Amino acid sequence: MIEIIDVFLLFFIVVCSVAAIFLKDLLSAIIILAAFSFLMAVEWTVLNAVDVAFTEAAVGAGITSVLLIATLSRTKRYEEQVNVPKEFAPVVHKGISTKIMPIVVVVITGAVLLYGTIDMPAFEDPNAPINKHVAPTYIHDADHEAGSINIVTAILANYRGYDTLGETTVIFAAGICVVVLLRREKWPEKKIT
Amino acid sequence: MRFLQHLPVLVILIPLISAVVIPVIGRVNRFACWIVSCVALFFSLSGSIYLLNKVANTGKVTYHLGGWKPPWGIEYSIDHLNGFVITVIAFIAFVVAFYAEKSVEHEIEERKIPAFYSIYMLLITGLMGIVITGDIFNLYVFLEISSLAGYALVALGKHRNALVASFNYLIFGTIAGTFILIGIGYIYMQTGTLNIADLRERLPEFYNSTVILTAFAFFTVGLCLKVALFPLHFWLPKVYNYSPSVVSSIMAAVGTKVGLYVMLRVMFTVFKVEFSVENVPIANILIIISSIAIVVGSILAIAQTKIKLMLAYSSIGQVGYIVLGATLTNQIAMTGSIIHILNHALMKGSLFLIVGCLVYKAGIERIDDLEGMGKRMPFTMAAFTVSGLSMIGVPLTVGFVSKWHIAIGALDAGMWYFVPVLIISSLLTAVYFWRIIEKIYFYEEPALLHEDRRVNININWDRREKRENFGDRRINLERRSEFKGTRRKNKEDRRRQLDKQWQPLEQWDEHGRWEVVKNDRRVSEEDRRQFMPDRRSLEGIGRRTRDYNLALIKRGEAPWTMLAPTLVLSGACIFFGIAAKIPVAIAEKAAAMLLR
Amino acid sequence: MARKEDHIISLGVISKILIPFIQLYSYYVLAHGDLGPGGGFQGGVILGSSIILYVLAFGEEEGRKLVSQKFNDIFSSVGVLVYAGVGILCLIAGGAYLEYSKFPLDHHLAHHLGMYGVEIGVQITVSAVMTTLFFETARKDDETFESKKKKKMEPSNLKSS
Amino acid sequence: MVELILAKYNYWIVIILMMLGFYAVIARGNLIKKIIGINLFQISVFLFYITMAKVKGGTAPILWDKSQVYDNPLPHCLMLTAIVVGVSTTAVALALIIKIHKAFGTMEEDGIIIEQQREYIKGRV
Repeated sequence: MIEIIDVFLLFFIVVCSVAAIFLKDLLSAIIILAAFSFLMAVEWTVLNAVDVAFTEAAVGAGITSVLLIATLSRTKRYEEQVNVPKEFAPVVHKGISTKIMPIVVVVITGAVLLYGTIDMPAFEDPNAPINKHVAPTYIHDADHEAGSINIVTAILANYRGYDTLGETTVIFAAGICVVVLLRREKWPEKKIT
Repeated sequence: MRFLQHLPVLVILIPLISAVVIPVIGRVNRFACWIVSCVALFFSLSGSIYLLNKVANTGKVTYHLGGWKPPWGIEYSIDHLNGFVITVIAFIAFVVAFYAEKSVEHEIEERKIPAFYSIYMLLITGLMGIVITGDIFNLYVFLEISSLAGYALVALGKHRNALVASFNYLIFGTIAGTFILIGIGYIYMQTGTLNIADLRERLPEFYNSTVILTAFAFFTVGLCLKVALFPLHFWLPKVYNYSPSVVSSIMAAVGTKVGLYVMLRVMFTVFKVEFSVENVPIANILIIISSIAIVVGSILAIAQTKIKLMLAYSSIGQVGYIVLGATLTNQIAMTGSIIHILNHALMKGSLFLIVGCLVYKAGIERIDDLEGMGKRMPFTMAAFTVSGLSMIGVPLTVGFVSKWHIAIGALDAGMWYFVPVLIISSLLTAVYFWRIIEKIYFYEEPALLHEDRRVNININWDRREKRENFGDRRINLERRSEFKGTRRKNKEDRRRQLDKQWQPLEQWDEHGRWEVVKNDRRVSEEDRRQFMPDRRSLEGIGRRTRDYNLALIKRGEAPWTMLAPTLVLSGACIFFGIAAKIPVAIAEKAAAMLLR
Repeated sequence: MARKEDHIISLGVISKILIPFIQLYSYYVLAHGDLGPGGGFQGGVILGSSIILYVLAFGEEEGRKLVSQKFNDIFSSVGVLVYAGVGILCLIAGGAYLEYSKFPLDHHLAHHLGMYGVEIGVQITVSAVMTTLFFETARKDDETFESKKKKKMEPSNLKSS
Repeated sequence: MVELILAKYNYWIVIILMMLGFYAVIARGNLIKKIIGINLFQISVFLFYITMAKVKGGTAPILWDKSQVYDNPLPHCLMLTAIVVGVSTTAVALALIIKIHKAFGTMEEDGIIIEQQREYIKGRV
């Protein structure tokens, strides 16, 4: 049963991503991206990653879309066809090579990734190395060693708490980078009348 | 002592905390931001020197964050390579931060200065965090901190092309980061661990697994993109060219070096030498690619007319040296490649700082404008000469030490055909540096009021816009403090605002960079008042456009806070060239450890 | 017109009713991080989005009255400081960085407190930064490329009086 | 064959998704499309991690009783961090796009190149 839901969800996810890439109307593309994120969150819930699904629903479908739409409101809604004047034609390479090159790169990358799956442990395999080495200890000890029933939180805030400090710093960095790029008033703000 | 025991984490933590505190301090005082960042980096520097010393004396230093044992928690492990690179980063970062104050004031909008220091500290935190950690996912997190900071710093450049350069950098940086994330995923899938030491132990049994091969391929491509190895270098020149001088110097000096460090770590610590050399042909491919990079980088550098672009392309070549030395997998060559991390950081750092001095003092960005600068800025130009000679690889400079080691290593490994590559690239480097050195010392300095150098400033006071005709070129100089967007009710406030608005011109005069001239002679105080009406009287005048004749006058050195760091770095080029034993001893041990 | 205003009023009323609950929920998510899904980050995002909702309903100026720029900037720093500070407290208590068990408390309580402290730090930073991101990104432009170009073209600007 | 498909189909779809995103990043000229592509690419990588964490018959890693089989919690934790990194990158990229649009009046790569070239020809670089 789960497999069927899984396959259906994945199918919709692929459809969404194709639509998000090829739509000319950026607003629709963004909304479809939000749908993609949301379906992804559902898929992760199916795969039992509840914390991640929660975060993705809040971030991917929420904040990212809001920011993207806000950006659109300050820029343009539609993708445009650029008319290249004659004198600039040599600068803007518009040959077949520019269309084919990305496809070649993508196909090669995908082929390498697929090659990697040959020796991969099977999906849901309980004997895969990742389920044998480090993780069992977390599952076994998290509640009495780290004091949290939710193992993900235990790892996040305790075992690998330093990573989370890094994560918080990344957020802070994003905030200050956006402020430095977009804010217009003087920084030590005075009252503007 | 308890405090010293926690030094591995404090070295990272102090810059991090200062990065967080600086924006708050910046609300009170901007100068304090500079002080705080310098103090924090000085602490990091002394801490990392202490750690390096400890490593040299007693061997590996480890620190378990959260007190959890390694495969479960995150571990900081410092060995010779780590300690060496982290000291280099802290040293360069401290010197550049000391240099930053005046240069940033000149090149970045005033209100962005606290944020600049904060992001700068985040960049350093990220870079040092990457180097010191012993956990591969922690490495990814800090990689992203440093990259985010890098994107924003590049975007602070004045020209609008800086934004595009930054965006391209962001796209390729993110692709590289995601590739690395995929690599981590594949490795983790097969081994179930994220700790580097643990990975090294557990990986050998999977060396023939396609999963691991793919992971290695993705790591290599991602890191090549990060360090701008030759075919994947396209984002780099514009980034260095359009970012503020401080930023390009720190990025050129240590930004790519950290990528190279990660490359060494992945190729020789996470995987063993046998894997990277024998199981996969990647090492052989990298040898060829890097030797092409060395030559092509040098040739492209010759073709440039802007100093910064030239240095950027030469960086591409220099990255090739480090990769070449590492992939020869010979102990001597590896030593050379590790020392070159320090050496190139010193040389490129000092060169970009010199460019910053030139921009600050004389507004020079083109190679042609350097004519006769030897007389006007003797110290700066002496530093330039030293660093340039070092880039060429003249004996008694650092450049010689690393090239010598790589060449001997190539001979030792029986690959004599790489020695000509090194010699050719040295000759090419000599070509593009000699060209400049010739201009500096053997050309007449242009006459004070030579026709070409006359500048026409057209100021529309109402719109606070300054446009300058510089010969046939037009330069659009931005104002330093922004006027638009704030409306002041109060007259006094508005007057103060206007005063600020006027400051730049005054300051230019102070530094002797521009002087107002009329009919080919300097303007007397009265004439000047005629040209620049009393600022009080400006109020209520309304729209007004004025033409000025300004002459470019290149005289005198940059202020000592800029000059001293430059001289320190270029002095270090000679110091470590003569006293090469100190870094070589550490690098030899690091190389032995990598090739174990 | 009247209909449009009605619409806005109802939006305002509904969001005024909703926002306290959303904020309460964010604290619930934060506090239940160790029992169920959730934690500091998710709580922070939810808190941030409640403020975003407020701004969407009442406009930027009202939003700025609720959370000023200064407030946001300072709190995005404070969160990281709280996180790092918990770690430093651990150092003072004699453990490694972020080693909560060295707090002079019951083992379980020490871990709980440490994790709560850390998560609160995350929540503060995340909510402040998310709000900042929204404010900065969604702000109306006072000058676009086109208007700038137009301004340059206008002869009245170039004339001297 | 069926077994093989059942064992790997999830990974294959993930790879297709990743490559779709990657294609959008490198092939589309519109900057916002590039950002959408990066988001697709990264989220697919996250899905890859989550997929590998699944264990047959496992439940979500929240401990209620110890006899249960649980999914691997570590990739979940890693992905929480990675999602945050992703949204931060997106935010900075969007800020850059806004500034680029302000400075160049376009969001298309070709348009920007043309604009840059115009400026270069004017000799103002």
